[in-house]
Amino acid sequence: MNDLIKENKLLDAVVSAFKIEGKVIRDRRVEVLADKNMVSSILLFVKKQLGYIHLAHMTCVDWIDQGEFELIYTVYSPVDKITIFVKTRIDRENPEMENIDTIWDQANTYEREMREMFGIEFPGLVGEFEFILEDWDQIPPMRKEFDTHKYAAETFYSRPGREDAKDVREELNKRSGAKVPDFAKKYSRE
Amino acid sequence: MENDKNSQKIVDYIRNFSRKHSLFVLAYGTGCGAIEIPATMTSRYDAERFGIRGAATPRQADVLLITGYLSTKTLKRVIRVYEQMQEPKYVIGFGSCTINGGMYYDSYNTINGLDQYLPVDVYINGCMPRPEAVISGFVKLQELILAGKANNGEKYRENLEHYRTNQKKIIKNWKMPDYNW
Amino acid sequence: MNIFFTIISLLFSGALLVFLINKVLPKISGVVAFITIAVVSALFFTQVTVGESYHYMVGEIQMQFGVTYYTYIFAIIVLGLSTLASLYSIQYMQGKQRLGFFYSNYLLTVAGMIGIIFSQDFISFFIFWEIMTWSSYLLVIYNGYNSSKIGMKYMIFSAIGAYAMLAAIVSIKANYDTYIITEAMQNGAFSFSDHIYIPIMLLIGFAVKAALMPLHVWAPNAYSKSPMSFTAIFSGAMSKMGILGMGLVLASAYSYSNSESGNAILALRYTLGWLGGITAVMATIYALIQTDAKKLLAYSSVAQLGYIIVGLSTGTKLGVMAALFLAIVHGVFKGALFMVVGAVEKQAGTTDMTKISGLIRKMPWTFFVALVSIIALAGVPPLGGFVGKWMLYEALITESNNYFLVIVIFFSSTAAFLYSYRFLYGLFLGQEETDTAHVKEAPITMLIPMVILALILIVTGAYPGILFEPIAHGMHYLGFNDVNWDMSILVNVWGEESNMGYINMTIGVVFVVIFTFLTLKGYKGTKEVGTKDISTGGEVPAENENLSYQLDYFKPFERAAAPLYKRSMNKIWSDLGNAMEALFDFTRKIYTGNGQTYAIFVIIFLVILLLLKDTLFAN
Amino acid sequence: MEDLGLKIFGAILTTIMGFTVGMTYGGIVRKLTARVQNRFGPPFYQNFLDLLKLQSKKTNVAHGFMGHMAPVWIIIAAVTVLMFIPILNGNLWFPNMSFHGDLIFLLYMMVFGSLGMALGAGQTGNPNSAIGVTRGLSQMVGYEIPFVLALVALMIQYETTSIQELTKIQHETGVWNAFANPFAFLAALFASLGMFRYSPFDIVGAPAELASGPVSEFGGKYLGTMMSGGAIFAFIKLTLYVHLFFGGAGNADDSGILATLAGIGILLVKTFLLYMIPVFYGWINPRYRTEQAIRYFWGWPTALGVIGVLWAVYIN
Repeated sequence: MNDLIKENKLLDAVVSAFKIEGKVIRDRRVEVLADKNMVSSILLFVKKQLGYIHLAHMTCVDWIDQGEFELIYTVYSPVDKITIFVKTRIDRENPEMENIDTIWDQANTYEREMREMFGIEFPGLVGEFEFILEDWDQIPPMRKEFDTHKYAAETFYSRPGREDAKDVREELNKRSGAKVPDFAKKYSRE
Repeated sequence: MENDKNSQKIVDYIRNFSRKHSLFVLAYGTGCGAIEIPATMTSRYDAERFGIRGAATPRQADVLLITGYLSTKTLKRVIRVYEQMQEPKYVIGFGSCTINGGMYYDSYNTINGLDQYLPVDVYINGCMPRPEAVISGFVKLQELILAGKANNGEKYRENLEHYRTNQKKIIKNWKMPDYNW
Repeated sequence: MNIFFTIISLLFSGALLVFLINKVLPKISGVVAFITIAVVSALFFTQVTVGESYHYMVGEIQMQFGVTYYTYIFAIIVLGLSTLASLYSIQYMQGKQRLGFFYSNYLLTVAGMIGIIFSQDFISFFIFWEIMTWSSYLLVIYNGYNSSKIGMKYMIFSAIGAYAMLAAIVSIKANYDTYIITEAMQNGAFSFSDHIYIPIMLLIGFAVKAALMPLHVWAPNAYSKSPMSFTAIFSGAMSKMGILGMGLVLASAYSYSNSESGNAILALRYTLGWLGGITAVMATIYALIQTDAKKLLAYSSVAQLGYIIVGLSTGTKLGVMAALFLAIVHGVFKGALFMVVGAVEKQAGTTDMTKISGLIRKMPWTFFVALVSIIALAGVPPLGGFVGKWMLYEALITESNNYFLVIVIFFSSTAAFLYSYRFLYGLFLGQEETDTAHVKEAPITMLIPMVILALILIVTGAYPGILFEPIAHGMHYLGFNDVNWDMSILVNVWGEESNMGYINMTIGVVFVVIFTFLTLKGYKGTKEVGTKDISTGGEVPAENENLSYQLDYFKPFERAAAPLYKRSMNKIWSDLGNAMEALFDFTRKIYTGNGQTYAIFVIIFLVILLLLKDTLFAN
Repeated sequence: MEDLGLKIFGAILTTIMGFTVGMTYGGIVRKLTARVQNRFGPPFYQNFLDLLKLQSKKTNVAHGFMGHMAPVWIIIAAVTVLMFIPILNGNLWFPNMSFHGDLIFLLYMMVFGSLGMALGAGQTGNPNSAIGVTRGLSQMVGYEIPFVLALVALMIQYETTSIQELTKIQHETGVWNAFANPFAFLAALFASLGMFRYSPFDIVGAPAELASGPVSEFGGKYLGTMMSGGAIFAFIKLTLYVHLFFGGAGNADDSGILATLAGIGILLVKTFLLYMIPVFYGWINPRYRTEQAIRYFWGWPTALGVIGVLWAVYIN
């Protein structure tokens, strides 16, 4: 159908401006992989030059194997209806990312959440520390090395009767006699 | 008249009868269960015919209705609200989250089992319990009240240390004012 | 040396004495002032026989001193209130500067008021009036520079009134050849038949002190900026001097009201009544948007004076009776309220209701006084305020046919509940702030006068007859005969009784019964908690978190009554003042400072004279 | 002396009757509201159960002296006003301490209760209470205007300020004031909408936004006492209206049992019909903001009241 003209134009603009690689995922979805120092300038560029004025979302993925956090800034343009993902990797040991709530105010909320949930430091971030969690003394709970199952088991009183907690999907398939699909096996608890 | 057993019995029966038939519910709408309460009050299920009506503040309320999961952060507020209620006061745990954590049983931030922290009179299980279930739970509570078995307010006051230890186990820095009790 | 001169000279010498004593030991100046006033009141209430009068000839001006039953009413207000206020003032003014200045002017003001009450001829009346005005002006600007502008406003309006009064007095002498007030009244100086301007001008002079629209703009600031121990008599007693004069003029005017000048007097009645009603309404709605307790009370006293003037304007028996009753009761409760505010100011440091709240546990006695006085102010039974309001309504509905004035008065007295509650809530109720934790109860010498006033209110509510006795005599002097009253029974024009004793008895009985019932039954289960233990949706309010609701208190009412807040008298007067300044600026321009110009002026003048000599200097 | 005994007995009888009738009417209104909303609804004696439960609470919390006294003030005002309201005119079993000018007295005495209520609510320190109180007072300033206009119209028309006089006049002329001065009656009717605080004028105790406003800190016996005071006040207002506009009830000459019962029956019928007016109006109306309510009352109701006064002055 449409041959992704606008998407490619956007990709070329960003890539040629910053000498970074990126790709068009599908129509109306473009992603660029940037270095952590470039991110703010890229965001400013797409906001001011290309009219991508809406920071739709901002999240973090914990790549524990590579020892990295991946931060994803989701920016949207109401004019040409394209969402661009600006992705960057930061070190997992002492995670620190520059604070962009000067560009978008709503980034402040996301950054405070990440600071609490992943322990990523945003220098110059305003707002008191306790945002969602109250008096939390463990490692940040969204990090993958934090075993929430164990923590819940030893912190909260767990009522007896859940020892045989099974995978619902497996149980259903057993009863219905259908074989478990492979993707399901991958997710099962055993 | 205190020594006279029969008259005391009669007085107690009258009191319990009135308590049974007039329950002011403070629905603490935590989690997804809160949406079932309006349905329960509306004209299809009409909880008011049992004398159940909403109360605006804990001072006026008899029943504390915990609808759904309780995060540790919310638990602190719920405890304060419960302690502001006047005796006799009842707690209804609503939905499987309050019973055993439900689908959040392994969450780092959601309690499993409300009765460790507050004395629960009646549990309504299900995820979510439908309004019929809610009404049946209230009817069960009313039976307990009429039988004079629903006196968990005193239990809470007597075993306050037990509950406090449980509460302080998960509410790390206990900044609750002491004028509640 | 008769009793009147003794009293007056006692006060003057006391003023001088205080001023001198303050130089050596300022501590006791307040005590001296209090003793002086106490001695004076003791002398007055024991030695003075009502009705006697002394004549003096100064040159060929005849002066006359004495006390009539009518002025005796006001003597009660002035002396009683100023005695208590001066007792209160000892502690209140402690540690303030220029005590000699303060107390000597204080005594001078009292002397002026007493002199006005004594003097039965216009000359001494005017002299004492001016003494009162000037000394009170000096007290208004006591607080220094920030209140000098306010004092200037007060001075200007007082001057307007004084000039009007002086002109009236001179023309009375010119037309009726007397200075004695009673003679002037008998000769019909106020009869509105000829020289209508005489009573009008006198009324203007009195209306300034009585803070009647549109001459009221000085009052709110002057009341709120002067020291509270003086404002107690400033608003409680001195404003009643205007009422005194108005009563004299109007009463003798109404005695002519079925003569050929009846229409003019009817017009005057309606004008005065509506002016009083509008004063009441405007002052009330301005009082309920104030955030400073002093300002609120100041506006409310303007409103109360509006009621009193309405009562006078009816010109009927019950109406004048209501006016005089309200005058006394207003003196009592407004004095008490200003004392309360003063106590709060002294203890808590401010009277800004947005800054302090929840003083009830700190100052329970002050709260009790405030509560009683507020109930009297709002006119809620069973206190004295209701009796006055009841008589006022009876008079307006049954005696004078001024029906829509009833609505105006009722509107303002219903809106009075708003600022009454605002006052109590703002100062005493609400959250207990952490920054008022140090506040203590007021010292005893400040409490005693307040509590006495509160008790007076309670007693007069139960037995208004106590006050009806002097009022009835005074009204007999004014020409209203057979005012029938009983110790606790009010009688309206149809001779129908309403028994205040029953009401209070009922309330008392029910109160006792219910209170015992509530406190005994299940009282064991009741526990008292602090104001931080409130249902805030489970949140724990921090210690220094301000949860009290003080700003934009009656915003919905403001929005609803927005048109009433549009225009204020202040602005009109200031515009007038600016216009006058511009005019004078222009006239100043003819003095160019150049001799030639003046020469030209002279020549032009001569030329004009020459041209017009036939027309000017004919015959 | 048995006269005084009879008086006291009658006073107690009056209080009990006012309390019972007020509570029952409240329950009936709840039932009817439920039926209108196609619900089954609570029994008509639900309010009594609520009151019994509230009074049998084991613990109560008061915020200081005024908070403790607020229900007392309300009860005092209610009972005192009830003493001055003629329940059945001229009936020996329901004596009342009527005096001439008691209409003005009632106007102010009714405020006495709400003033005490306001003071109690103020001392709790709950901001919601203070907001509710300010709304209530502002709304009161709103509806008092047409109400007083109507009353003044009656007072002028019959040149009396006594309720009994007004009722007697209606009996003699045989014409109810509702028809003798229809404009005043309409104004008073509009005022009654705000007086009973049903929707759309129930912003004072809006449960959702204000946490039930002034009473938000009162529970247990305090709330119960306030409930009973409110019930008595409802009965008072209804009886006052009936006596002012609907010719009262009861036969002034006959105080026999049958006549008394008949009078009570008539009174109940009239009051109930009158009570239904604000209730019906509330069923079909959403909630007004405070300034909207005040404007509402200062609009047509006040105009009607003015017309009523003019009617009283010039037509009669």
